[in-house]
Amino acid sequence: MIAKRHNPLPGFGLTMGCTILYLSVIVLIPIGGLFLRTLEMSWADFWRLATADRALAAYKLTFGASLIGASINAVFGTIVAWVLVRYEFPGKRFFDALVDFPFALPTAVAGLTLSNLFAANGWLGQFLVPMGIKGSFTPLGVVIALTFIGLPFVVRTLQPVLESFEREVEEAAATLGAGRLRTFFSIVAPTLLPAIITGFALAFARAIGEYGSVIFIAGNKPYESEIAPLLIVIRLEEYDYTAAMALAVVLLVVSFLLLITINLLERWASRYQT
Amino acid sequence: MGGNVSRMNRDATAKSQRGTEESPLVKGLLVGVCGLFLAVFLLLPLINVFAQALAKGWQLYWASLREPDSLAAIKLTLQIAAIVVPLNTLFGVCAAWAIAKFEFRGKSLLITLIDLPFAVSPVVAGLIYVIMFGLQGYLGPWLDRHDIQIIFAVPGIALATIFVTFPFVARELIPVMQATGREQEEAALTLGAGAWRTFWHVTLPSVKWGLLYGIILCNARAMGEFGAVSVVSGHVSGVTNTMPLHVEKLYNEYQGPAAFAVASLLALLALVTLGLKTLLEWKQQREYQNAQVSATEAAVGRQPE
Amino acid sequence: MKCFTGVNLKTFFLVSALGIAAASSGGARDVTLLNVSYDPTRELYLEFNAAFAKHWKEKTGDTVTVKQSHGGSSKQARSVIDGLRADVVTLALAYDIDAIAERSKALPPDWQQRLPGNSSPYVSTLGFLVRKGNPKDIKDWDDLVKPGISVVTPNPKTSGVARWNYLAAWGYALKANQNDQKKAQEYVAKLYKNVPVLDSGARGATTTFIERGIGDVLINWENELLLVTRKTNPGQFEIVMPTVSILAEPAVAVIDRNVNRKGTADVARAYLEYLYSETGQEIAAKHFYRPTLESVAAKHTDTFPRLELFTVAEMFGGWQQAHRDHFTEGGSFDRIYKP
Amino acid sequence: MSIELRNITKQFGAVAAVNNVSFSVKEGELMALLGPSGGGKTTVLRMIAGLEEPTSGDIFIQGQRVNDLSVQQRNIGFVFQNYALFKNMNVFKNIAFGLKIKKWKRRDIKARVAELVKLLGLEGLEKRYAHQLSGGQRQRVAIARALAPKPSVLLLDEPFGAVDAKIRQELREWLVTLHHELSVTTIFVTHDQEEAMEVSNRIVIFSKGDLEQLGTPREVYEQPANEFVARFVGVMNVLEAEVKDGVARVGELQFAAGDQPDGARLRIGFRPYAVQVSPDVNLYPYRAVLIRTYFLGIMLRLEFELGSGLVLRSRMTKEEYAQLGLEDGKAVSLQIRNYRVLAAEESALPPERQSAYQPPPSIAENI
Repeated sequence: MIAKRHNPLPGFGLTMGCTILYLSVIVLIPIGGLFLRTLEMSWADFWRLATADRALAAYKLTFGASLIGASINAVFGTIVAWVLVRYEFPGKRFFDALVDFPFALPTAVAGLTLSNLFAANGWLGQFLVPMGIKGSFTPLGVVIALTFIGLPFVVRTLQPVLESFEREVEEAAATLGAGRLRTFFSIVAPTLLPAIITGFALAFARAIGEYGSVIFIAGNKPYESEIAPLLIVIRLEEYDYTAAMALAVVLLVVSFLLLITINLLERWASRYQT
Repeated sequence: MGGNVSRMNRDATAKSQRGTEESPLVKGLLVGVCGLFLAVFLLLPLINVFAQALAKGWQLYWASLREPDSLAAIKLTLQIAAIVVPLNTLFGVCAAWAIAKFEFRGKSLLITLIDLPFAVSPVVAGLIYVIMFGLQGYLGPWLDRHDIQIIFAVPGIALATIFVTFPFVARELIPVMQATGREQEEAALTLGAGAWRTFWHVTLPSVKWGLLYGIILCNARAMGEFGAVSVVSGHVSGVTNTMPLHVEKLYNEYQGPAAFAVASLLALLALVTLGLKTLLEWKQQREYQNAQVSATEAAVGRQPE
Repeated sequence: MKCFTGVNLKTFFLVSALGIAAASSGGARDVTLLNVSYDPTRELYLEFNAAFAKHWKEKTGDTVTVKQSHGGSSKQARSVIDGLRADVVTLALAYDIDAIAERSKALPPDWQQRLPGNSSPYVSTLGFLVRKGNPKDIKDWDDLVKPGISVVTPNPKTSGVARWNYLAAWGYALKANQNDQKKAQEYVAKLYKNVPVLDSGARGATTTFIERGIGDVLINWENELLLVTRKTNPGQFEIVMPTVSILAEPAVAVIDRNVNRKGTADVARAYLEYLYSETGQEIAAKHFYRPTLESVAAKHTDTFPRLELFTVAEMFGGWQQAHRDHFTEGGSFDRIYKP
Repeated sequence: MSIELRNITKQFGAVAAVNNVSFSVKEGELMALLGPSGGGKTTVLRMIAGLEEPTSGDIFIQGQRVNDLSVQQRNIGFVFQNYALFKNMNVFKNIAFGLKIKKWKRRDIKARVAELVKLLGLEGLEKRYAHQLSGGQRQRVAIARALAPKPSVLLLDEPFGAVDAKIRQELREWLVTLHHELSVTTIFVTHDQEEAMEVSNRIVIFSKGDLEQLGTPREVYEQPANEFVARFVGVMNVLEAEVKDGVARVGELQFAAGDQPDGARLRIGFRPYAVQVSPDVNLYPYRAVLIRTYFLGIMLRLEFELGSGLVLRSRMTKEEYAQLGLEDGKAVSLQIRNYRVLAAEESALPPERQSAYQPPPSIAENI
């Protein structure tokens, strides 16, 4: 990697060298190790392990619950971002700061308190469980945990976009006779959509890998409430390294593809910028 | 990701916006939905941690925290953060400098690679170190012969934590450094300042809030990491149990209130993180506004001729 | 066996004494041991470690600190295989220690012959915990498969005790149906239909049952149940012992490679041997493990009722075989537990 | 009357952005709202549009009181300073938006958009998005969009603020032509006095929320109502003089002070064009040296230093400069032909006074 064009600033070689070195030691070589180890098994073996019934069930839950969690966040995150940017109400600054809470709270603590809240004798569970809504130890618990950890992504992606959204554009629509709903759907929503989708993708990506909060609240039953990262841990505990690695490779590839998608989304989101 | 949210336009919304505002009913409904959603998903879990921690009284609370294993876990967690945060900060500054101030081939690939730990499951992060350094892994036998312990010891926990918190500082700094551009540094160079001096006196002050912000997030995550550390820790009480692992251990030992007591410390850490973050944003905003005011004053001061 | 142990100890004491004499000017050593154990033994080893430290101090003048690591039995074994430097392992299953021996070669395959009673200093069995007054009237294994009964047991894929539970149920069904494997499988399948949560460990299952109020019956170690009814939650639960159950033989071993490296071989061995001493056995009994030393066991017959116990070896042909048949991918558990 | 404002006041919190303002705009008129930024002119425009609600007072559009009508109902065209084009729509869809809202038939929409595209010279750009247009093109799309639904009034907020100087001049001329063709009642906001004077029929001048003066460009220039208007419209030199023996003096300059007592301080204001210069050092009462000349294109700006060290600024055309044979360092005589004694308060402005000496017939009027 060589700096294109002449650039008078110093330190490119040094900083780039450090970056590549650090990146290699911490990320690239260990991940490379995983792939190398996976290459030791045959393709058929890999395929068998990566698509075993139990693994498929785990993917289904992981991706399904992540998808639902991210969708909930897309809807409510949009409302939250809208309310926080547009309206004044008491406690607004507090709620605004609180949005980052899932970023800051260790996932184990999140899982602990969420499972406690939704358990039959918890603050919410005591009302919900008699209604048949079992939050703890069910796939629903997985959705709850993944919604919690993904919550900041949509809000924080959308907020700056909404804040920099020119009010004049909405006013222009109003002077042309458009009502609020019409303005929202034909002018505002299309502008916000890329940010919402990006936030959704970020929440989704985060949810797929999530472990700490989920294992406390999910029942961890195979085929039912067992997420893919947990299955990796279980395979490890069964001394089944190859199966664990096969699953890990699947998750890694998915993560990488998601990252690329997110980068493309961000580029797409800025397509109307000059 | 993470997002340094600007609050610059807030004042603009203070004006009345007749004709482009929702009816009070819709407004109230949206605020209500937002409030309810945040209360159920954020506020209740937070309060619950403290309520459960103190459910059996302050005495038990203090006793759980003063237990030697808890103290050891707190110490280890601080120790890990003290190793991880400076290293990732240093790296973050290096990466941000190279990426923000220079153009080169493969830049977007590099950024994607830096982002990778955000998306990789912590469990996979732990696993790759087991494969690298475990006795059944690549370097394990060699390390074992030379009596070097990586996993199931502090270095392994630190490595796993570094991996997971790796992008925070870099990702916060890159956009800030890109936004400030190169002119300031070039100006300093033309004035004869050396590279180090330029960085220290010109670059760093202009990105200090972004840097601090990244450090705070990195620290919060480093102290709270569970999945990756769980895989490489070995769970030796008083030796390789970090606070989150200790929470799990206590929880599994029927010591609910004690588990929540340690958890409450972590929740407190989260609150402090949020507080600092809000403070930083406020400071940044104030600095920005001051700059705006003096700019307007300068503009107003100019008489039209 | 006993004799061998005794000789060993004597020799050892002699060597230690010489060592102390030689190093008398230098003062006593500080030794740290790491005991990698499984979930329900926390309280047991907390007390036993203190007793052993006192004993060792008196005998040799050295100060021993024993660090503990607890977790699911297999998870713990995996850590040792991957390099966790345990001096001794005290796990739920001989199978887990076999795995260590096989995969890391850190101890010889015949490790189980090195200590008395197949390296099981204390044994246990399984029982049922029910809520106060036994509202669902649970008496024996047959009651667990009745419709509407909710049974809490951990995940056999991850938890040692869960495998014991599984094999106990299977073994009961074999006995009740004249060794008909098909009928046994039907019974176990029915039982697991009644399981709402599969926790990953023994402790998690107990927490689920007690703290979260899930389930009508908890199947768990006898010691775990006694701990609940006598110590942590007295008066809220009752123990029901089935007529037939399995003899659980937790196993202990010194990890040769680690102790040789650290120079702790002697103290590690003495540590495990002390489990067989009267003090060790008393502590085990106090923490509701069935002592193997007859003299101690006799004193605790009211805590540990006699019941028909079968072993894994006689019913399933040993752990390796049992694991292959039931818990590997595609084993009986996978066949029955597939929604 | 197309638009009428009666006693309009707008408070933002404790601050009065617009203070008891009344004026009216005639049908087909092109009116400029002029003033420094923060003067309240944009707020007035937004109140007419219905984007802001007046705190008190009434607004009439074509005789109808519109205070209670929402923006959507007022049928006005509004062009925003930054154009506020819909970024997610192309030029065609931007222009058609208002027509779609009004449920025009598709054929009619097509025809109307085509008409506007032609009128505004946007042919071939229909499929482009805002980020693919130049500043001037965006401006014209914004105007086309505002005009499409045939509004009763067209309101433009700083329409030329965001384009560069050269295009601004073209756009001004083009706006005048357009207005001439459509003769729709138009109000535009500007802080550029030259722009206001060049484009509009009449000018309303605002300062700090107050209406300072309303009049034709010539009226506000020649008969400013107060010092603010005088200084804002055109350029004014202001000197501070002290009265002694009925004469106000600053350096060697003297001005009749009327009945002001000795020791009173007066402020004297005059336009740069009011300074008359002659190469004949004896023609006018004051001696001075030309110390510096600035070329501003067709006009020149000159600085004269009097014997006392006082520096006066003047303006003249290139022809005049040549005719007088001026160059830096040349000694001249000068006088201030027209001046005003400024009141201590920036309120009422007394009429202009003339000096005793009359210009020689050879030198042209140079206002």
